[in-house]
Amino acid sequence: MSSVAETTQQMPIAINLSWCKACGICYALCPVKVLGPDELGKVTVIQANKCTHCKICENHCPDYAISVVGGKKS
Amino acid sequence: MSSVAETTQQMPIAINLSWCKACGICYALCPVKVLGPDELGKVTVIQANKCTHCKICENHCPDYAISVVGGKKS
Amino acid sequence: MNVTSINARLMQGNQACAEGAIYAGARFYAGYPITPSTEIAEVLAERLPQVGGKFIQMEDEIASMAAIVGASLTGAKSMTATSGPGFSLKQENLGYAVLSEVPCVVVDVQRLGPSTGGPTAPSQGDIMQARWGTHGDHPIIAISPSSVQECFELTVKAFNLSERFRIPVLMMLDEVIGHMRERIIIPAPGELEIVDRKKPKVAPSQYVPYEPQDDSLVPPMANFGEGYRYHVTGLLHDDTGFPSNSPAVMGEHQDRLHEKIRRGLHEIIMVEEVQTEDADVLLVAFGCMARSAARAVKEARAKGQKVGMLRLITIWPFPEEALRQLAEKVKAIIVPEMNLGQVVDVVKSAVEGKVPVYGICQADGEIIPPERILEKIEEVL
Amino acid sequence: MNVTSINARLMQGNQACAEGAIYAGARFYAGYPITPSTEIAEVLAERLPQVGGKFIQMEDEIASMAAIVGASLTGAKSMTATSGPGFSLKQENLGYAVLSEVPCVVVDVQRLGPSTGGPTAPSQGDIMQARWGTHGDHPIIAISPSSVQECFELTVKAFNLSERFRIPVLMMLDEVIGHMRERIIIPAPGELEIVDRKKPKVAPSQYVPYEPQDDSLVPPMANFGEGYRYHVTGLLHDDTGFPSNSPAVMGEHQDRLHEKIRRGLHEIIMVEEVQTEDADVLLVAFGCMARSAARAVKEARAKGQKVGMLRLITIWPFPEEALRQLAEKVKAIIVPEMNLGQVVDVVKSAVEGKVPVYGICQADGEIIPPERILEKIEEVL
Amino acid sequence: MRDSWEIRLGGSGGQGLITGGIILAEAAILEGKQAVQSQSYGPESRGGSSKAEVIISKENIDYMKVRAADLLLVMSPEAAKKYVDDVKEEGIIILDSTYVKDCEPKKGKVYKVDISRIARQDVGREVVANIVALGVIVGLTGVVSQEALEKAILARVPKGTEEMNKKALAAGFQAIKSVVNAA
Amino acid sequence: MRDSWEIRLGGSGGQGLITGGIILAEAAILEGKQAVQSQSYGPESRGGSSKAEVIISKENIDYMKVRAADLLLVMSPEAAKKYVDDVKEEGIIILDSTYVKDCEPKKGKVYKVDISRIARQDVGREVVANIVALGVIVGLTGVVSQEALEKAILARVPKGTEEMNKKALAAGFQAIKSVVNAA
Amino acid sequence: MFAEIEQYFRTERLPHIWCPGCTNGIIVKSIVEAIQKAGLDQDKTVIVSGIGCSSRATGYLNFNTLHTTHGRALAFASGVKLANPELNVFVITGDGDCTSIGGNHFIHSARRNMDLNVILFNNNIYGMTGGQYSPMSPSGAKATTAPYGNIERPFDICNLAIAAGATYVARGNSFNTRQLTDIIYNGIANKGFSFVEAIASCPVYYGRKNKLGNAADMLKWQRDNCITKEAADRLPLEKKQGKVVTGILHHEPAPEYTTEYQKIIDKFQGGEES
Amino acid sequence: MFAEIEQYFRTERLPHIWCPGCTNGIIVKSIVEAIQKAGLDQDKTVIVSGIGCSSRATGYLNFNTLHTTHGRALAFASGVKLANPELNVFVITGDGDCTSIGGNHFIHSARRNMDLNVILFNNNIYGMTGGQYSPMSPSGAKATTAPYGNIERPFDICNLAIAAGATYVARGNSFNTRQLTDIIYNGIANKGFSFVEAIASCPVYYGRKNKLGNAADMLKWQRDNCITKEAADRLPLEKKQGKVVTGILHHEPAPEYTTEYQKIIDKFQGGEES
Ligand SMILES: Cc1ncc(C[n+]2csc(CCOP(=O)(O)OP(=O)(O)O)c2C)c(N)n1
Ligand SMILES: Cc1ncc(C[n+]2csc(CCOP(=O)(O)OP(=O)(O)O)c2C)c(N)n1
Ligand code: SF4
Ligand code: SF4
Ligand code: SF4
Ligand code: SF4
Ligand code: SF4
Ligand code: SF4
Ligand SMILES: [Mg+2]
Ligand SMILES: [Mg+2]
Repeated sequence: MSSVAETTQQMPIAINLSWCKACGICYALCPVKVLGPDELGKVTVIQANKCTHCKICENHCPDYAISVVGGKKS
Repeated sequence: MSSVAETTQQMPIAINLSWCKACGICYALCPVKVLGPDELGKVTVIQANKCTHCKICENHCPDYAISVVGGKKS
Repeated sequence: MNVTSINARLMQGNQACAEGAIYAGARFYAGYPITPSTEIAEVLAERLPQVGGKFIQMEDEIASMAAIVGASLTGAKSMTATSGPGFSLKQENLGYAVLSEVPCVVVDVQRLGPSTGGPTAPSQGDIMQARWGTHGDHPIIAISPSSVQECFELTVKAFNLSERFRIPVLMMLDEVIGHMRERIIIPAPGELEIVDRKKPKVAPSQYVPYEPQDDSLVPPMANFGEGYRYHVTGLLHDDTGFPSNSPAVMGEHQDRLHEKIRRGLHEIIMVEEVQTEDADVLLVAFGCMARSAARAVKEARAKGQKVGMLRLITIWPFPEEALRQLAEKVKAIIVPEMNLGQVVDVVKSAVEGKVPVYGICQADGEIIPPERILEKIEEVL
Repeated sequence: MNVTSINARLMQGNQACAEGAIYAGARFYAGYPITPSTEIAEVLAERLPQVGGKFIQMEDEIASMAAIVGASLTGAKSMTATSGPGFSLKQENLGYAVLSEVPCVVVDVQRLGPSTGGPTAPSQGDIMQARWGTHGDHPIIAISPSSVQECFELTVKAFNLSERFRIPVLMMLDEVIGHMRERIIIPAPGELEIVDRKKPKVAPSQYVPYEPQDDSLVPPMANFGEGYRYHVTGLLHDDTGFPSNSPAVMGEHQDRLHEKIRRGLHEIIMVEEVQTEDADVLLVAFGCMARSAARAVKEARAKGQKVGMLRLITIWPFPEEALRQLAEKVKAIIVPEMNLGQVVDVVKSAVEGKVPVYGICQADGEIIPPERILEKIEEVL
Repeated sequence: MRDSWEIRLGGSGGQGLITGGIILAEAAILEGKQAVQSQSYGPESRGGSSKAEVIISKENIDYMKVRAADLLLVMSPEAAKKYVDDVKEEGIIILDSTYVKDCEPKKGKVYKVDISRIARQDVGREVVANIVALGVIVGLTGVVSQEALEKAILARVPKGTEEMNKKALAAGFQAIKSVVNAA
Repeated sequence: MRDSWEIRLGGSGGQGLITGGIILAEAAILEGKQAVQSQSYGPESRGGSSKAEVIISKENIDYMKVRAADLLLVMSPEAAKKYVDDVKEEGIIILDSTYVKDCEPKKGKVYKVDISRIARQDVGREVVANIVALGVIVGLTGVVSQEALEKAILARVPKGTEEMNKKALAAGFQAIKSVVNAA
Repeated sequence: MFAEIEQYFRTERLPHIWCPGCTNGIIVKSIVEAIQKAGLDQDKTVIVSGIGCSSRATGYLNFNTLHTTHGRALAFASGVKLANPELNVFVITGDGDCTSIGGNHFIHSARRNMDLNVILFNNNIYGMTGGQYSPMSPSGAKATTAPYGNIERPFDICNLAIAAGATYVARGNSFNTRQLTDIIYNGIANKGFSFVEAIASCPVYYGRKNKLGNAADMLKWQRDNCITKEAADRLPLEKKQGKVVTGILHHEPAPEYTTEYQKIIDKFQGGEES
Repeated sequence: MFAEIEQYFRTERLPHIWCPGCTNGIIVKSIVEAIQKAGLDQDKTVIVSGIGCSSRATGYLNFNTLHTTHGRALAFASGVKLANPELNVFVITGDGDCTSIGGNHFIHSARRNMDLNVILFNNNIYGMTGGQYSPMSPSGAKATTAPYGNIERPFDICNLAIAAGATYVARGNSFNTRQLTDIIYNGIANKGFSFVEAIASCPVYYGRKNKLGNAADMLKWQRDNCITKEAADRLPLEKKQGKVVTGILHHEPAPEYTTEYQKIIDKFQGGEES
């Protein structure tokens, strides 16, 4: 699995960009708009601090490109 | 269709012996034992006069070897 | 802007095949999607209702083959299309159509490999299956187009032969021909001959459904619903259509099936000869490989090598006669084919050692390029 | 009463085939009944549970073929049996077994005709289908027994070859051989060699499932459930088992499938020569026809005619070498077969015109009697 | 005894002639001989006419089909018509006269035995007509020994029917004896 | 104009290169030329890398595949890697620099155009990158006339998208002009 | 009756090949009676069958008859009907033919709701091949391939037909011929996929293997173990146990396939683009 | 999650071939989570698939994986399971693979009740071949082979599974992943044929042809149009109209095939005669 940054308290969302296919599901579903598209449409974190650890993004990313730490186990 | 005798008032049961396979259904089912087996097990009329024209024999002969006239249409 | 040929269009091989079917009078298609044949179904799903015909997507290839036979018995010219895996599944009912002499056209757009193989990769690997895929002895007609124009015209021809000889006719496309697009000129209505099955001339009570009425040995065929009630079965049968266990009857039935095709060879066999008159080396090619071979002929001739090509348009029955005549004249035969050796063995069996026969056999999903053929020509010259 | 051979029994060919399977270690059978193969299923339905094996009647032949491949992947030696129509249906999944290199044995008890044909009438009409029935290029092994004893012993051999080369092996019986009963002596346990598939010697993490470990090109095979987790697919794939679209990979995969069989020919090819040393006329026969031919040899010799027989036990790959050597010596070859011309063409292709080759081809549900062969011998001598 | 016998049994579907042929072949094997039994069927596995052939020999048997028969037994008129000519000049023909009437073979020595009637009336069930027939064949020809035949019969018939089958066999032996004696 | 062009378009699944190839071929036919278009796919009909080839000629076209290309357009790094060597010495290579970075072909004349970005940002939707690409190709080579190309595009694109496609085409013409001018 | 036989059967081919006491012949007669009652034109009627004892029926029936491959009758029939919707199409099939190898065509035909009349001859066994178990052999039944008793559970094929989308589903048997004729007749009236399971008896294989007595005994079993739906609806559960319910089990019309197709043609014929 | 992905997936083969926004990946993750929850040994678990987009899943899963022929996964799987009942066997299949060409294996597998866990990825279309209608495409839907709208009626495949004899039947979707994992997990617990229909979305073909918006829109459709069986049971009929019911729809254990077979072996092994 290619390089994925460590998650931290401030950045609970790990993203494996090489797996992301820019489908838009995660940022369309994120209830608090933590996520958004980059210029190629791939996921990018816009405002990490708002993350509620709901894991909606992780659960619905068809490409396993997102991992959210903290929150309750899904 | 090979030779089948004409039916009459006295003999309401026409039999096409060349089609009969001696299965025994007709004479087992005939409620009044009008029919019985010949020496090869094929159907034969034993007591025509008792026939009630119920057509059970005709209806259940798998080989269309019996035709009963009279009685109501089945 | 210089628009010259207003009738010319760019068309895909598969689409041309579908349009050819409609031109031939096909009004029934049953199929199951499979790459690389799917466009044929897709085109006909749209086009058939426009001409009052029927398209149905069946649950699988077996059912598709069955449905076209059923439809054909009512008089509808019928077709199905598939690729390798589906072609394997159709084999049982294909044999039914052969035995019961029901006209229909089956298209196989060949892809690579046994099993799922390489679904989008081209190949010419089903040629022997076309001949021998169903169990038991049986004749078959199989045709191989080399251009989009031929996809159209030979599909018309396939229906004609099928109706004429009461036999399923196989259109053996390959992925290259099926998917490529090129210029095509659609013939005007009436421009190409359309053949329909011969109908019985006798009254229903006199109709003996499998009794040939002439030397062709092809019995006239009544359609279901026209008052000629008869029996169609996949069992070996006599001329009345009813099954028999008699060796004489069974043997005769099998023989007639073959003999009617033998007698029709002059109508069935189609080949094209390219610069064969003075050829030392003969390329035998078909389908997309004929295009590569044509280029090789051109480039070899440019180098001064006397190379010609026999293009097999009809593949089954095999054009033995045409080949044998050329075999008398040439010094070597090269068979480039996109498989691991199929037609090359048939060529060998036909020329019976008269000239050396070489295969260029490659099954990797690539068309064999002219270069490889040219190399081989150098080798054998 | 004079009871001599206590081990001798009367047994039907189909039953001997079933018992041979059990002897070979077969512990899984999936099938669908069809005349004239049904007795194989019936015997195994009773016998397999007695040896801890599994019998299942599937919904059709397609499922049966699939099930034996699945079972074989868990390590169970597996078999199915059928006849023409069912053999046609099995073709797609047979190709799967070839491509994914899963050992198994498929019995085809040949009956007459394409389609339903003559279900109880014998024939040898599926020989070419055995070679070419599934789509795409593929190798195959097919064996033809000529006696009840051979039904047993060659079934054992079929399993051995299948395990050895990771390829489905076809037992091509014909109705005559399958249904006739004759004297058989059941070998004691251990008397016949039993071959099992080669297992990987490396740790699971090192296992490359389709990487050959030696010159045989047959990769060792792990069974599902043994800790070697790997991927099996019907797509063309590389040594890891995962699919690839690369022409190099796809081409190599196809080539290796053929090459492993080519390298094993000396283990696979079985023929019997009968009085060939000084023969002028060579009969080439197989299955029940070898019995008729054997009688013809005897009667011809009695008349002083120098006739011999090459009996094909292995039919595919075709014993070309053995045939070619004999073709150098004889003056004519006669191929009597119960079909309309199948092996005779292969013989022609193999001898490449060196000697004239004649077929006696008959497809009417009767075995070709010695008389007809004798007539032909007179004719060609 | 002769070195080799080619025997053909012809009749219709349910008459048990294939079983009859098998028993004959098994009896031969019990005696250490070679035997091949084959048959032909009607449609698929059922019905129609049926033919069983047995070749018994001291030598290896190459060709497994009966050509001109040394012995023909027929139990139906259709079979009689079909097979009666494929008999050796000096062959034996046994007709089950219960069913086969009006059959006058042009060659071979002919024996008419009321096989099916004997089975039905004397033994009690027509299903054992095939066993009666075996008694007739072996009684007439000695192609296998009577002991081997009985052993082969008992090994193959359903449990509980042994006595009936023995009775049928005896009836067959008896019947052919009477016919031969009467001739 | 030259007699014959062998053109290869390489990229990944959704980039519309096959449609691009078809349009080019159709434009050629509108002009009365011969044209063959072919392609290769990923698994079954979907995904993966994709390649379209077009041969345009005044003569009959026998072999339908592009050997060494006269013109190569690549829109993905994978395609660039795969096809960049199969170009004639004096051939033309157009790289979509939005996706193809670090590619320095060893032969041919190379043009880098930011095709996908232009489609996305200047035209508004990346789906029209293939049309932009056609504009680039035709603008550069004149393999077909601009009129024929526009006609072919308008005949094939979904109704309602004509304006966007015209805009894309114009953007392509413009882009290549700038690149050529800048060079 | 002989007159009807003369009209609807190919009498020159009788007697049929079925074994003595096989009730296939009884069921075929009911089909013919239903056709007569419905007044269908023989010339416009096609009867399609698969392979099996029961499927041999087509050879004896004086219609356009089509004896196909094993399991595929419905697929052939779909081609016939769709190509020429004017034809009345019947399908005769066995439990093996229809529910084993032909199961897929069965559920899809039910789903499509093409106007086909299907009569399944259910004798609980593969008759033609000599007595192997079928998907409709009861659990525990003996068969040549189930020497230790069948461990599979049989289909309730009527339930399956309903779940697959059949618009008319009924069950009858070869004893109650009047009912059988009626339910086939009603099926003809349903414009859509009509399915009738007809309980048949195979005394030779199924009966013998499972010690069910002779042909007449097996017919009596049908008489004694079937109850009509009407009767069953009135009975308490315990009295229904083990009984086979006959009669019309389901009738819920839906758009018929060929009719729907014709609408498309009517709308788009002559058009060039959709 | 990455850790679980590492354990259960062949990560070196990711990203998978599925299109952007295809929800197959979501469903596969639920399968893996259910397997993890059930604590199944990867070495003793076999995952079988047919041919289709969804069936490509096996290539990415770190188990014994078997990618078979189109429609036949269940038949291969039956061979695996019967030959070695110790293996846990899963089947991944598409709506075309399972219900069209594979329909017969489906109903027979349900009937036999072999211990197989089947997950059907229902995207209402043939994805792999580019968007033809399937037996589960809704009436009226557009597809490349239904340019004028689909005139067929789709299967209710859960109903069909029940009628065919499945002992565990459930439906979930790719939005409600927790529920989906749970119903797969419960299916594993059922000793017998367990069937889960997982509603998937194919934005590229089905979505585009039918104007259903982008990938996220299609997921939202699932969210808004599915109701759980529990909820549905509480709702009045009119409120359920048009909704898709999810959850465990049927659970009725019955003797399992391989277990019953073992009983025969235990009884007759070593014997010579039955
Ligand atoms: C493809 C194929 N497989 C198998 C067979 C053999 N076969 C013929 S009929 C039959 C089963 C018949 O059973 P059923 O449909 O119940 O009809 P029945 O004979 O009982 O009326 C089988 C397995 C065949 N003819 N074709
Ligand atoms: C015998 C055979 N017929 C047809 C095909 C072509 N084919 C491959 S996948 C597929 C349909 C896939 O649809 P589905 O099962 O719904 O899977 P999806 O791609 O939608 O996940 C078809 C028709 C094939 N590979 N083999
Ligand atoms: S965990 Fe929830 S809030 Fe955080 S980024 Fe994902 S979807 Fe948004
Ligand atoms: S859901 Fe996954 S693949 Fe889609 S945009 Fe987000 S991270 Fe990328
Ligand atoms: S029912 Fe018919 S066949 Fe049977 S005995 Fe009576 S007449 Fe003969
Ligand atoms: S009609 Fe009735 S009473 Fe008369 S013979 Fe027939 S069954 Fe007996
Ligand atoms: S075998 Fe059974 S089903 Fe077939 S004809 Fe005989 S009794 Fe009827
Ligand atoms: S075609 Fe559809 S089902 Fe297939 S991968 Fe793409 S989105 Fe998924
Ligand atoms: Mg049955
Ligand atoms: Mg799908």
